[in-house]
Amino acid sequence: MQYTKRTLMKGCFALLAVAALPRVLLAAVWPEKAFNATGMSAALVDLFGTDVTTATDQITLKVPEIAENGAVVPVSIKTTLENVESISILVEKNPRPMAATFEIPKGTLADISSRIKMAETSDVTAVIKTSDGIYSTARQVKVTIGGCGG
Amino acid sequence: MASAIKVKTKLSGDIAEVKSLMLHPMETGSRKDPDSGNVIPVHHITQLVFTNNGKQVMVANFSTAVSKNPYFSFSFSGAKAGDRLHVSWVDNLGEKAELETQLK
Amino acid sequence: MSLSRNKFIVRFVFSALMVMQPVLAVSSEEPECLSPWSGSSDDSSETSSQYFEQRFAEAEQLRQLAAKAGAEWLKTEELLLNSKEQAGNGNWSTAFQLIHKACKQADSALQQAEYESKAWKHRVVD
Amino acid sequence: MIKAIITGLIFLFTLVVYQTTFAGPPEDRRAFVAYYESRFPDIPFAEYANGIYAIDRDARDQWLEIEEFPPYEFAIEQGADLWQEKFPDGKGYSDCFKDSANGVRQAYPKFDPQTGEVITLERAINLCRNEHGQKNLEFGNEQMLALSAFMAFESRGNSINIEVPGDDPRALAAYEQGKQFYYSKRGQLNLSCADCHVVSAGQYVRADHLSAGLGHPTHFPVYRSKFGSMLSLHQRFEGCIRDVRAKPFELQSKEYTTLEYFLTYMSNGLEVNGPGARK
Repeated sequence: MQYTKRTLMKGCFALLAVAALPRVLLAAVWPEKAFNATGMSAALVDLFGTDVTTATDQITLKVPEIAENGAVVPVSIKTTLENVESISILVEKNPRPMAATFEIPKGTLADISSRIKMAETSDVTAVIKTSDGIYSTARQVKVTIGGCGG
Repeated sequence: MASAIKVKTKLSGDIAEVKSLMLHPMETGSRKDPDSGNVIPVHHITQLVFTNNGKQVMVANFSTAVSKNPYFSFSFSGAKAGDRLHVSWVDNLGEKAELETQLK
Repeated sequence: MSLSRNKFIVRFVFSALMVMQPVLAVSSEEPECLSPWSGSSDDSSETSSQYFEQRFAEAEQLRQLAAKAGAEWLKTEELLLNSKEQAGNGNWSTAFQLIHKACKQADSALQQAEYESKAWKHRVVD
Repeated sequence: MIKAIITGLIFLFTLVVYQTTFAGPPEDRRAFVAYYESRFPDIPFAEYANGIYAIDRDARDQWLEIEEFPPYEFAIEQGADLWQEKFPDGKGYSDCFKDSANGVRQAYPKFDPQTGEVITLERAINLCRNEHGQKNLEFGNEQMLALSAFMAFESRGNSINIEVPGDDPRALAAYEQGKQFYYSKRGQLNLSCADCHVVSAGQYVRADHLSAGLGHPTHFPVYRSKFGSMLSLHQRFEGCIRDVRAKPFELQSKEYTTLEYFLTYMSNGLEVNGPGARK
């Protein structure tokens, strides 16, 4: 209960802050429910209304085979699919799988890179929403217990 | 004071490649302070917005699973030298930062 | 009859050893803290406390020697601090075990330092 | 005639004995480099400046991704700001560090013939501050790390050039102390620096590859993803010492300073490429 209240309040702050930024007029609402979902399926349903995605090889998902450090895993996603509306990164074994989602307006290329945290070895899934469907591709990233490091 | 956002851009034809780096702890809310043993409250960027000459070119929504000092890069078309690229982020505590740069 | 006499002798030797303890500690080659505590842990706390202080001091001295040689191990000091805490709570048997552990660590560290003072030369890449 | 030949032979013999028993720093370094050359024949000398990423190809790709926009850029920027600041007497860091416009990192640690001590870059920063009436920065403090990151950045591409003046026994003694430290086993795990980074370089320690000792000091300070902050070479030493389960020494202690002196000398000729990014 307390948790919900707190997150709700934070949501409000975030909204206020967005509203306060003069240049950011059209920023969409941060998809809180999808981000808080504790399972892949729920996260997808919250974001897209369905957890059914079409597997495709038209998405290039670049992730390391073995993460050097689970706290900083480089991820790059691009696609040859047309009319892309959004790109999302999900990590199945993370406590909350939805890591990030990017809205792609017309004119913006479906080609993004970021760095994410992974709690353990898991599939990393790139989900791309286009005007005619939801597509995905996944690759496993191994997260090991380090030795001494760097 | 150093800015909390760094941006590098590269124009090739009308395509601008944008690389950005944010100074932010991205606390998950499940980490404990090694000294006090108290849980460090969740603190993360929620939204990162890019506009070019006022037109929105990217909205990135982040969870706590984006790494500390987040990195994000993307490209957009229809860009030309002299365009004003504006970057801003807000976090779950209402903190924010912004930066404007010219494409070249 | 003979049993009680044996018992008496054991007691006598034991208390004699106890009295001589400080002398033995100085004169013997090996610090006592290197051997596990063999006394009974239900000794009156006064006796245990006396032994504890003695063995603690020995172990601490060894630790300081190891530190001086630049060879102290990571957890030796922590073991000693924990032993103090356990002793404070009257957990004598645990306290003595911890001292013994710390003492062995400090002793090993010293041996390591002594050995290494010559041995390192043979490892130099040439 | 015979006397002259005998004298000559004795002289030659002494020379040979001297060379083999008292191998000086240059001989040490040549042997150190040759060891890695024969151990990893495919790795060019200059690559060792990249530390573990010279050896571990898989990790290298991820490192290159981080280098696309490395988080240490914030530290460089902060360091550049600090560098510009003037002390109350109107002087700045550039007044202490001669030729700082071209970078000075490659010359540190530096033997100071006046005091007979080895001066690390961090200590030199503090000496500069003291000279102008400023308090020391704590070693390992954010500002110190930022300043040294900036100074490393300004020195990128310069070849490391540490001098151990052969005519000063104090310099040689410091070098020898560092060398002894490097090759001495310590801690509960009974491991020396060399056990991991010379003998076992390239092999696994749990899930990590061990980096080569050659090139270790070229890229510090580093941004450690693990901590999300900058880390000095001495803090890295501290981590290693703890990893072998020995009690770490103070930052800038004689132990770490002489170790850095020896280790950096071993990397002479490699390029400064700090600050770096590490896992």
